[in-house]
Amino acid sequence: MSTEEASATLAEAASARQAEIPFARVRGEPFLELPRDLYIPPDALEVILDAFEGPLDLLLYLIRRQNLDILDIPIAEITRQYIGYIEMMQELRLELAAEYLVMAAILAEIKSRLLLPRPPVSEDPEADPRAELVRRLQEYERFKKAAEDLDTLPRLDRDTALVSVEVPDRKVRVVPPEVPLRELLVAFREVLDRAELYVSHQVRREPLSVRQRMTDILDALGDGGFHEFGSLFRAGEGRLGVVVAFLAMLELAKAMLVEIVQEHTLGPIYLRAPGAKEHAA
Amino acid sequence: MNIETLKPIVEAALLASGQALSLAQLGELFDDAERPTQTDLANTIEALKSDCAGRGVELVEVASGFRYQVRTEVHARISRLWTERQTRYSRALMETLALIAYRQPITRGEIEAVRGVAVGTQIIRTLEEREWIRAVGHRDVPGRPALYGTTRAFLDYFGLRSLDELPTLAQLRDLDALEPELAFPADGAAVAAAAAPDATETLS
Amino acid sequence: MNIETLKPIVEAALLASGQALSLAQLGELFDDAERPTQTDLANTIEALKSDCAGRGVELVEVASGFRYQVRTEVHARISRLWTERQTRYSRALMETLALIAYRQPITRGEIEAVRGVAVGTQIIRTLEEREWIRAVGHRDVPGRPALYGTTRAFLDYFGLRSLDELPTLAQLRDLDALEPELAFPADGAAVAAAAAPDATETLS
Repeated sequence: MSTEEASATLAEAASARQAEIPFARVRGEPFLELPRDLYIPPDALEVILDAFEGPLDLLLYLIRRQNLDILDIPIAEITRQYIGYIEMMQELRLELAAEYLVMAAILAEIKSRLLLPRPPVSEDPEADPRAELVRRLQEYERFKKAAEDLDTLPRLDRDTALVSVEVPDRKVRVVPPEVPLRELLVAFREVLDRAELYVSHQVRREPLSVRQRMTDILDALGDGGFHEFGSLFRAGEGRLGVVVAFLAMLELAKAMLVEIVQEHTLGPIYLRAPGAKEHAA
Repeated sequence: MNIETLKPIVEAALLASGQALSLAQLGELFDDAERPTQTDLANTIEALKSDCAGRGVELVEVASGFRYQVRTEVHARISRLWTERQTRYSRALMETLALIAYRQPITRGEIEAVRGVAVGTQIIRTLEEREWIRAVGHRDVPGRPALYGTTRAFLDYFGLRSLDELPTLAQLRDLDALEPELAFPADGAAVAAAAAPDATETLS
Repeated sequence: MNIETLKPIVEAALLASGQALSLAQLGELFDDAERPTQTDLANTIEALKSDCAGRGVELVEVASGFRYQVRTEVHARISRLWTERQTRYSRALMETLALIAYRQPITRGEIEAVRGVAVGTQIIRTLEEREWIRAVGHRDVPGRPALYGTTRAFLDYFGLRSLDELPTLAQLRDLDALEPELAFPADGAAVAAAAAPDATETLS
């Protein structure tokens, strides 16, 4: 391929891929010191550089441009074209990604290995120096194609859009969080630790059944009326029920949360909320 | 452009824009050359309105234009779309609940005395709304502060038959050792009821 | 509940939610007592799909469920609604995305090895911001590079139900067919390179 061809090739590449950028735009003086017959405006070269996604992409272009099969790359020719292209870029002092130079070195190496006389018996399955390059080119090409395919899938924003309708008077239903019992216990332990109440309370077992009965009794007294002690437990609860209710009553009395009235010895005991007279409806 | 051609375009525009569109705004979707008249657009809207018969949405006119909206009748059926799950309760709330459970009947002031910080009204309200606590009386001191206790709903939620099934203070010290026996379900709540019978034996 | 009763509810739910809903999510709209079967819901969806014939929107299935969306033909007619939306992405970004989609989980280094050039941090960031990819782990090699995979949002965005629906990846041709160059004999040349099995053909 002559240099004119190369130049035409590159120009074509640039215009094909970046049609919106004018290829022939030249600023100021023409670059007469450029290689003979190889004038490409620097702007256009930058465009070409932008047009390729890297050395594999450029190589693929050079191969496809000549309708060559990847499996049948004329390494010598492709290397010549590729290196010519790279040198041109360097002469123009364009910022060239290092990967392009690495590829040039790889190509030169493959070419030199192909020119060397082959050992009489080669057991090396990778004997063809082109194999690795061909594998990489194929691998890159299939993902280049995959990217193009992906790009053609109908997608949101470009090809379709989500739709929605108004919901007048939208009411949000709030679901309260779930609480594992363990979380409650941990909270209690922490508050105890912090309050340093642990030690003093360790000594006696908390009579929680009494506490519960205290709550129940207070609840019953909420109506402001008198309640007979016998109504504070059920017969089915047995002696334990009576004892718990009695202890609860005494605890409440100690805390001045109930008033206890017994009109005569061994007579019925009545309870009511303190100050019920004043506050009862 | 006739109404049959306009219908899909106007329908899609109204559904996709996410807001009401006026006839003028609908007209701006088109190039000058093929812009339909206001009458054509109005007729298209009418046709689309009729198409909504029997469907879950309707096309209505509001101040800023036309929009699709969910029919009122259907709204109640789909209201669960907007369910907000609160993440978790604050530590202050959990401590308050724990103190009420273990120390009931107890006033807010007494909770604050143990915790060393104020208990927000919101915490008490949240616990009351959840029906886990209730005011069971008043302490006969100045201000007559409410005394709080836990409810049956509290026991049910945590899968307890009575408060006695809560671990003792001594057991609390070693919660981690307790856990395998208690077999607290990972997400607690209603499931705990199933585990409760076993737990009782250990605790009582 | 029969399909005719279900149709307005399912239609309104899909349109009101503004995003795809799965059959399970649709089922959750109902009380236990009247919850339709998955079959009933699927039949309702089919009926609603048919109802879209000739309209500006269609009902499609994507990874996270069913959604109404603007028909592609009509979308072009109403695109003036959104002047600012980004609809084009660079080749570098699309190639990176394709590699992540077909080869996940994959590291940035592995992507660079295939593409032959560095992958800019900005590209990964953009893909992550779009929530198309996410780091799914780390490869246990020096530096512990992140392994990337695609998300459900990626599938939804590209209108796919699963990775299986991605366009088929081109086959690698066997390097046995490598033509000799110069005086280089072809026997036994470069067989192994092709032997590396390509795992990506079957994406699950």
